[in-house]
Amino acid sequence: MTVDLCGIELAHPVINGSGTFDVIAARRVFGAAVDENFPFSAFVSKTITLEPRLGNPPPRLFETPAGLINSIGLPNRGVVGYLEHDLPELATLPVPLITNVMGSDADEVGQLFEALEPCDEIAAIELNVSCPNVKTGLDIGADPAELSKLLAVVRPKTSKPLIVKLTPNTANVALVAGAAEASGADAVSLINTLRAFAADPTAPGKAWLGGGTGGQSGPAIRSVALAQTSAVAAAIELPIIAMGGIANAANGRQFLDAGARVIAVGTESFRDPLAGAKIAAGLLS
Amino acid sequence: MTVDLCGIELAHPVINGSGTFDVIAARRVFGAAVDENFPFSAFVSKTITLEPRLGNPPPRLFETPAGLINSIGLPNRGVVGYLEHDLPELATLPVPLITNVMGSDADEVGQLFEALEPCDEIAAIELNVSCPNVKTGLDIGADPAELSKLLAVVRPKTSKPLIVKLTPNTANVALVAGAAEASGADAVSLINTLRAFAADPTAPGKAWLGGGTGGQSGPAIRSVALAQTSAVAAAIELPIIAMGGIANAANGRQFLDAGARVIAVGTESFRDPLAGAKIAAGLLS
Amino acid sequence: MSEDDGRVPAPFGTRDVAINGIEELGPYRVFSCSDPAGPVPSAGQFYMLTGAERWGGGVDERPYLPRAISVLAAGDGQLSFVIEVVGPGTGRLAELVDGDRLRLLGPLGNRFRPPAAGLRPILCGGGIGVAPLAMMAQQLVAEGREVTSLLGFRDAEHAVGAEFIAGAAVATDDGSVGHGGLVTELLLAELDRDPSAVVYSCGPPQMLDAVRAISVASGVPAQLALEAPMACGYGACYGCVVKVADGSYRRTCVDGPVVVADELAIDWLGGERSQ
Amino acid sequence: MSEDDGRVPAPFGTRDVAINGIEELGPYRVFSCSDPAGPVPSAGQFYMLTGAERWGGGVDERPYLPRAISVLAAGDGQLSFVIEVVGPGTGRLAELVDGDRLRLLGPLGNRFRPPAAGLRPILCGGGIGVAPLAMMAQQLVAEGREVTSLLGFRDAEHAVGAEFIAGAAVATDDGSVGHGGLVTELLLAELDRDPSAVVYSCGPPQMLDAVRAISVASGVPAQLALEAPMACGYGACYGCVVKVADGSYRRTCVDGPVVVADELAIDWLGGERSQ
Ligand SMILES: Cc1cc2nc3c(=O)[nH]c(=O)nc-3n(C[C@H](O)[C@H](O)[C@H](O)COP(=O)(O)OP(=O)(O)OC[C@H]3O[C@@H](n4cnc5c(N)ncnc54)[C@H](O)[C@@H]3O)c2cc1C
Ligand SMILES: Cc1cc2nc3c(=O)[nH]c(=O)nc-3n(C[C@H](O)[C@H](O)[C@H](O)COP(=O)(O)OP(=O)(O)OC[C@H]3O[C@@H](n4cnc5c(N)ncnc54)[C@H](O)[C@@H]3O)c2cc1C
Ligand SMILES: Cc1cc2nc3c(=O)[nH]c(=O)nc-3n(C[C@H](O)[C@H](O)[C@H](O)COP(=O)(O)O)c2cc1C
Ligand SMILES: Cc1cc2nc3c(=O)[nH]c(=O)nc-3n(C[C@H](O)[C@H](O)[C@H](O)COP(=O)(O)O)c2cc1C
Ligand code: FES
Ligand code: FES
Repeated sequence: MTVDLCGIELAHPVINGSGTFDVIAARRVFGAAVDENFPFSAFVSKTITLEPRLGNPPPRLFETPAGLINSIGLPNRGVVGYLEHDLPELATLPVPLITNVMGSDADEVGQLFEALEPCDEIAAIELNVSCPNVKTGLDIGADPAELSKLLAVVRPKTSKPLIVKLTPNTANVALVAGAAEASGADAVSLINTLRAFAADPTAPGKAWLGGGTGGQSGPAIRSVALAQTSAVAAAIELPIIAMGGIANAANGRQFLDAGARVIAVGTESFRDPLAGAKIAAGLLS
Repeated sequence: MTVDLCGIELAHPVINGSGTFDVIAARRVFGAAVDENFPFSAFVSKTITLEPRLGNPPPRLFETPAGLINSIGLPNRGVVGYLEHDLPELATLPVPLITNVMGSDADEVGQLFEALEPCDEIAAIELNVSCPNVKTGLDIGADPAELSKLLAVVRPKTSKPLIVKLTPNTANVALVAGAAEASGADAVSLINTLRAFAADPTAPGKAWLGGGTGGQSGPAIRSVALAQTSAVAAAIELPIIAMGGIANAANGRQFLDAGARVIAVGTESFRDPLAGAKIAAGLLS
Repeated sequence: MSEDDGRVPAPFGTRDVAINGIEELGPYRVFSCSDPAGPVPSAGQFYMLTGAERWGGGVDERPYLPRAISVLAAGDGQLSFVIEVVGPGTGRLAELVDGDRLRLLGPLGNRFRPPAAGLRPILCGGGIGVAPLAMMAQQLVAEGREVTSLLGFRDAEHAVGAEFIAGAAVATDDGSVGHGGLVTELLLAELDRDPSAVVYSCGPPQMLDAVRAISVASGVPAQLALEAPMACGYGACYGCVVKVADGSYRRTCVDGPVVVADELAIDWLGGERSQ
Repeated sequence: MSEDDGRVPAPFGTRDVAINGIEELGPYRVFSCSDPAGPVPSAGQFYMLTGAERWGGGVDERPYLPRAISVLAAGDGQLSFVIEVVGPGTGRLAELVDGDRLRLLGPLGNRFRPPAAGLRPILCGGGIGVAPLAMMAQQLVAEGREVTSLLGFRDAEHAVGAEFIAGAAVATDDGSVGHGGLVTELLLAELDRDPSAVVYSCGPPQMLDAVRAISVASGVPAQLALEAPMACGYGACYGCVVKVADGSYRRTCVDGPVVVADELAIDWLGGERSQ
């Protein structure tokens, strides 16, 4: 069941979705068991930005039918804080480390890539392109041409395998994946959360979430994730990391059958921190 | 609670989603009660095309977490058959009739508009722009420029109020709604189903649905529908008919609060044919 | 059989009724409820059923939609149904206990037509398909008709389903009870003996297709009660179609579930998955 | 209180346990389960709970995520919890009956710290916030400490919750039981009498904020057990944050639920909705 992901050997095809598992917190809560029975074959960090971010004011969560809307707002220490505080702890992980980054333009992303370049502990970079373009209001990853322009500038700035995490909020994700492939990405991952709104149950017309809008995840989006995975698999040759509502091995198997090389577990880990391990075991059996 | 929709007076703000209630079949099954207690304040027909369509081979349905994927394939008698067979039966409805149409290009849509023009029984036209553009593969309604071009040609061909039913499978639905407004639409409706895939539980890698891909509806998509409704309400002045996973009056209220003038019930009617009436009653109380 | 043959309108909207009788019969679960408000259904008709509470929350957060279930017996304001658990919907229905509320819509669909005078009714069913046939048997016996019943099951465990129809001949795939082989082999033997018959059939698609083929080949009329995945049960979703002889699709819920064998397209099973 | 103060690791992964005791106490439902595999929790800690079967299928197809519930009492491999139904998650938990399986993760979070020598412990709680205080009272009494307990409730119906802590003084909003008014009025009177105390508090956000303000103004230390909507309970989702004094956000599940009053931002309630 070993899987090759851009030259990184993974023990099985199940990793975590960025921002849905914090191994540092998990070690505090569950102790050594986390490393002894690590649920994922690689660990993807939450999104790191150039500058520190506090994240959005609460409430940050809203439960929906078969899923969750979050508006966390990418809290992180910034890349300097990440390298100083988090990386030493992550370096001892029993699995390869993938660092997820986001920047609002090519300059920011380039700086992030350069900052990570010297760190041998980082096996690969995942670039989150769900960042809104300040000019168009669209996610940078919603438009194949915008993404090509960005990658043309930043791709040369890292020698690490580069995974582009696509946004699902686009008319034709296969076109965007094609642009990523043509512009030097080594893999793509999908889907990120669907743009969603949670109405305040107590105040008509108001947003519930402190951050205004949010992103839908969980089983509710699985069918959309499967459609996008199939469409991307038909369009490109790069390895695909697929996610979106995977809650058990049967779900995971469907994404692999649809053309994914690796699958990622996000929201289901909230229901059980061992979900990844259980899904991997289910796939093997 | 009376609502004005492009000059049509509705007794309450709840109508049906196209393709989710067949009043002719309902009369056969439930008899006169359907007209005596009609659940909607207007009736929207299923999508009518120029030529008759058989629809997709079965299976056409797949149940998902909190929703449904359908791949019905727009079976209909074609516009001539509709006018001959269905319209006389629909003319006796106790509520205004909105006829939903789709064409693959401006020529087809224009012919449809012209065919409906003489029928006084038809209070308004709803134009379904979720039809894939043969050249780009995108839905016509996914691209503001494409939609403007289409409407420039067809808008003059009908004197009836024109509702454009937007596709949700786009990067920025507010831009498309803006294009519809600028091109002479009288209202917009949203959301149609999200592009979705159902894997055959019995045959790895195969599509379950006879039509290949399908569309996700039901509570699973409600948060996405609310986000798109809010975004469109912030962008245009036209009345909005909002739908997507509305299952009770509280859900419906949230769409009205988000800026919709009218709400539509789709999948919930499958769970209870009186859902629309119950939701309308709930909104009034 | 697409005309409405005088069916009584169903109440418009769902209604909640209380379960007031549960019985296990091998792999089958029979339950009854009191439905004083509903019209009396006929054999072949079905209801869309939902547990009024906690419908959902099973595997993959299902069931979400109601499930189509044939009426097994009716009278004195009581309805009964029989369930075989195959997934989350039938699983939840089988979990319901006395006093739980059941949400139902119906009776829906058309029904088996009475046999023409002089034609001997043969009921030919498989597995859970026994439900509408059991009700048809009761109707026919009440009318004083003699009935031949042939039922096929996987194995002895499932063959207890034969108890729903008194005097039924049984076939099992594994030969553990009755004839070892297909129930359609029993049907062919019966028709050989006396072909002036009409066949009423319900069961797995492959079995129904065999009955269809026999009917078409022999000219013996057959009425088949079909199953199809249904979202609404009342003609709203166009999801439950079956391919008919002219190549078009027909809704099983409103123009069925009972169809005459030669109305079906020869390749009507094409779009079906093997279950 | 963000350091880990020697907490015992929770088992990694959820485990299913059987419910073996249910009790109704007015609007509250208390249930126990046997959890031989789990470490012994401390007052202030909580578990993420899910019904092992049929979690989901309620209003709006919820609950979907587990729910954070404080431990009320523990010992001899038994855990107990008390629930007030406010929505689909607590509703489903309150439906569980003896023998049902409960899925749990925990114990999670930090805990109330022991009172410094010479400081008199005052427990000040409201509504369902009585749960962690009841456990703290037991711990303190077992250590031979004298405890002052002040509990506020909406009305007489809810005031039966005072039975969880022997000898508690009660305030009700409507004056139907005990002091008519806020429990923080009782607290102020106690502190007036003897300010060399430490306050342990749990309850609705507005009450906790009043205790926070009293603590900050009086210099009397207070440990507040917060509530926040939680998706995971173990630091994975960053959803449960509360604003702290330096303007940043802190996860309630791993750096709480117990916080020292002056650690909170003055406007920590800002993002909260009135419940
Ligand atoms: C008119 C009529 C009468 C009927 N009468 C009876 C009766 O009397 N008694 C009885 O027990 N049954 C009866 N049925 C069958 C019953 O309706 C189905 O077995 C039931 O709907 C299955 O639901 P489920 O959730 O238990 O199983 P499902 O999970 O829906 O599985 C049933 C099959 O459908 C497929 N399938 C379809 N959609 C999905 C999906 N989303 N995920 C996974 N698999 C899927 C699978 O291959 C599976 O084998 C009748 C059906 C009809 C149409
Ligand atoms: C550390 C901790 C310990 C706790 N201990 C206990 C305890 O011992 N006993 C106990 O009974 N409770 C306890 N709680 C509170 C309990 O976790 C919540 O009451 C529970 O999660 C509510 O879930 P629900 O589904 O019943 O209600 P919800 O529907 O989640 O409603 C709760 C409130 O949240 C809001 N809300 C948030 N999301 C939504 C949504 N998607 N839809 C609608 N409304 C929403 C609403 O305004 C509503 O008033 C504790 C909480 C924490 C964090
Ligand atoms: C609480 C939460 C936080 C997330 N944070 C990030 C993030 O920091 N970066 C990112 O690329 N994706 C983030 N995601 C998206 C997930 O990685 C994943 O793409 C998405 O949730 C779909 O998978 P799921 O349905 O299994 O959760 C987050 C998702 C959730 C629910
Ligand atoms: C079975 C089915 C058939 C549909 N057919 C049509 C159609 O013919 N034309 C159309 O514009 N929308 C069609 N829709 C989309 C609905 O009108 C509606 O936009 C969508 O289902 C979202 O609403 P809901 O979640 O309440 O179902 C169909 C939806 C379903 C589920
Ligand atoms: S089940 Fe909906 S049309 Fe037949
Ligand atoms: S509940 Fe997920 S981080 Fe606290």
